[in-house]
Amino acid sequence: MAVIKYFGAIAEVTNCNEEQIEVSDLKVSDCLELLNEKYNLNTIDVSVALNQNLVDRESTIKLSDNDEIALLPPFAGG
Amino acid sequence: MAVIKYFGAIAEVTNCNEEQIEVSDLKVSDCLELLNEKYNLNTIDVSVALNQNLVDRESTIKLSDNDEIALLPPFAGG
Amino acid sequence: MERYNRQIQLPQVGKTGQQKLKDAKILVVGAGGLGCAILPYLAASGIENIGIIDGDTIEETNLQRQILYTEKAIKQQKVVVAKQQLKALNSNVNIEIYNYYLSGKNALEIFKNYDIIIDATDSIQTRYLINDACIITNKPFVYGSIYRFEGQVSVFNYKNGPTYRCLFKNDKAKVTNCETVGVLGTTVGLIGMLQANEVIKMILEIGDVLSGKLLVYNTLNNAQNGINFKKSETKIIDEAFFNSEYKTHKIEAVCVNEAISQNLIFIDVRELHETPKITVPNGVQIPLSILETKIKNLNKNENYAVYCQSGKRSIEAIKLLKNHQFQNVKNIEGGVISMQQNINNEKSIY
Amino acid sequence: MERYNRQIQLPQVGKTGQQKLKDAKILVVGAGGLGCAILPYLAASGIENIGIIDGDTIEETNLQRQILYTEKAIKQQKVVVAKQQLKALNSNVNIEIYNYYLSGKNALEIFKNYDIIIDATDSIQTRYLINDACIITNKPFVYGSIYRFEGQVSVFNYKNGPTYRCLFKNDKAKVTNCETVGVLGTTVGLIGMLQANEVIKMILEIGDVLSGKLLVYNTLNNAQNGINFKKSETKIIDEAFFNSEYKTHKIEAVCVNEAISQNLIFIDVRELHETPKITVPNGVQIPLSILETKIKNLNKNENYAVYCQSGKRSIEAIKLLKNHQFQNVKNIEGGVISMQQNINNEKSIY
Repeated sequence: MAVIKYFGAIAEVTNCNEEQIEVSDLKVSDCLELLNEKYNLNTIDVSVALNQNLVDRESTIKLSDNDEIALLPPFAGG
Repeated sequence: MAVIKYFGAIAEVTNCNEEQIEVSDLKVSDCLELLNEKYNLNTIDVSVALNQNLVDRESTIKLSDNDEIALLPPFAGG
Repeated sequence: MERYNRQIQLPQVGKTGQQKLKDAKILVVGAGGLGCAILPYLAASGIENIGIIDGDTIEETNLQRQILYTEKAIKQQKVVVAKQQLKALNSNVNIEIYNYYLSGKNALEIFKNYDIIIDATDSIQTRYLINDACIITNKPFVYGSIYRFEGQVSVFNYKNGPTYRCLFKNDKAKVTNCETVGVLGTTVGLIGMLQANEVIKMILEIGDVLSGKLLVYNTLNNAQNGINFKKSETKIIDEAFFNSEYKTHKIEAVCVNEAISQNLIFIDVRELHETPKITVPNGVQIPLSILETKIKNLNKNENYAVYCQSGKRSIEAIKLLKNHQFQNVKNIEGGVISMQQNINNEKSIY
Repeated sequence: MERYNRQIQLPQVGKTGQQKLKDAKILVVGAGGLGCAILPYLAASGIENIGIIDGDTIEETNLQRQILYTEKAIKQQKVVVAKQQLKALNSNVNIEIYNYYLSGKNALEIFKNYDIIIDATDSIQTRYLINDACIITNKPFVYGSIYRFEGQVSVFNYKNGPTYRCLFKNDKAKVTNCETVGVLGTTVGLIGMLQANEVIKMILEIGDVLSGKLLVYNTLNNAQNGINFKKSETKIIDEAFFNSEYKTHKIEAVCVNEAISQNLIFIDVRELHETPKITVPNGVQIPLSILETKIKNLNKNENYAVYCQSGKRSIEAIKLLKNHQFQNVKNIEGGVISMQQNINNEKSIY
């Protein structure tokens, strides 16, 4: 299981700040695909971090148990 | 090895925000004793946390590798 | 200097540090929620050269979070009132005010006069402009931004470090930066304080500057997350790029709330029968089909925002106007459809 | 209500939440650095009943971080000026000011009128007083405190949750709360914003209140640490305890800077040959050996701070004065020795 953290408008779509998902054998890009399917996030531009480090959305890094993935949209307000 | 975190005036005495120390077989109270000897902290009133939870200074809980101990003095300023 | 005793006492400040604060030149882009939180602390600390750029005026709905402004100051220019207030706090501070919005035309010239640029705006488009102008003029850029109860803070382009483009690569991202999203004053105040703190750390050269690190703070549960990122721009940001991106006569987009706050005159180029009708503070309707014949009724030197139903005919209308030497005509992207979603309660135009 | 649109839009606020803010009654203890950060955001948010208690006047060295005060307001009462400033920001707010210091004699009576008590003081002794008065009157207590570049924030006694005594058990701890420790305005501002945020969360009943959790923020490296703690008071805090702790005629201690800011008259009861000589703004020297014969020269109704070399003879002198019906006489604990360490540059008495 990995922890997925959601921020800003993304967290409003998913309706939670974080959740656990099963990631055995998933690549970062596959994981995003899965989340896109689940929540229809496709339209929103997000940056993605794996264990507190920014990674490419297309990253083929394989996920492991206890990994933490963060979906970060830019914020606009001020 | 455990991580010892220092805050406020304590960090000024130890001259660092945190450090690793060898804790094999140490109780919390022994660990404090050790730090008191090393830095002469005796005079300062501190609260102590083990892994983010406040514990008694006299606690006999045995420390393990990767434990985190925090020494928290009250702050006065405002 | 005696007034600064309480900070000079800090070994990390001292008289040398106080002199650095005195000499520092800081530009705050935006005198809204973040600006109002940041500015008094910069002035109080003895930073004696502060620039403020904002073309906006004070509205009643600003007062809920923009604590530099009093009820009596409603309708006045933000930068003018901000300067008065800051001078009252610390008369030693020189405050340069720019009573207009940051743009590709003025950014480089203004930035050259400062050491650090603070982003206190509420527009992602402006953030790319600030970012790119900071790269060209070699200035660090202190970013702060809010979404409801969350805030982001980072420092870009610090000693040639990563920039906003390394964190958010897509500068055409469709973020709803005009949509009215609610916010509490305390959330804005907190993020502003984190930004002001970065400014002071950079000037004093103390602590760890948030370069290559994005801080995300959630005020509802006090969770703080830090994300590390590396320098990875894919575009070369130089003056040629800057000019083509921000200075050429391509059609500039504006959202309805920006247009209202910039006092643009709206031109509805839809046919007369089209609905829904949109009420704007200052507007005319001239269908595209007859625009060329009516063009003599419009003033070339005025500032316009053009809209149609979906945003296509308005582009045609703008090309026509530009061919007739109109200088400042902007497009409402997405037309009436987007306007209905985005019209900002804050401006109370209904 | 329209002025609050930007927060009413938040689903977590809404019109119901705005009404809660309007009705809330908040007391801010201390109108110094933390108070000046917190107060404008509370007033701006539409909290319409705010109390402020502080007996201090504004000094030039306050301006470096106490951003409610202008240069012109120097020498004026803090609470008076704070009220003027806040009324200008939001004339709807009722502000009750208490132009004196919180004490065992007035705390319970004042606290009864409020829903939430904010600690914006700089004294650990006062924090125990606030804590105990909050327990007796059943009010939550929003704690904030600073040491140089670090700050602590927590909410005590929230819905019968843990209190300050559960976190720091030793109420006789010798913390150097009179010692002048330097501080930056931005550090104070940040901690103040975290406190104000807790207040708003409690009023709106949203998010996770920092009850049973101490937040420690380091502004130099942006590290945030959270420490959990449980209810574990060893003393029963009831009115009997409160009266014996804070109301009986035991000898009250004061530190030199508090004594100066409270405009106490100093009495040096050492013999004339003793050194070092200490310069205080307002003082007399009457050796203990001749005090009784000179007592008629002193005014029973004045407020005094008595000191000797180490703090022992001053206690004897105070007993003598109390026997002669002197009402308000405090002891400088540790005498001249502690005064030399603690005299606050801020007061510039050298």
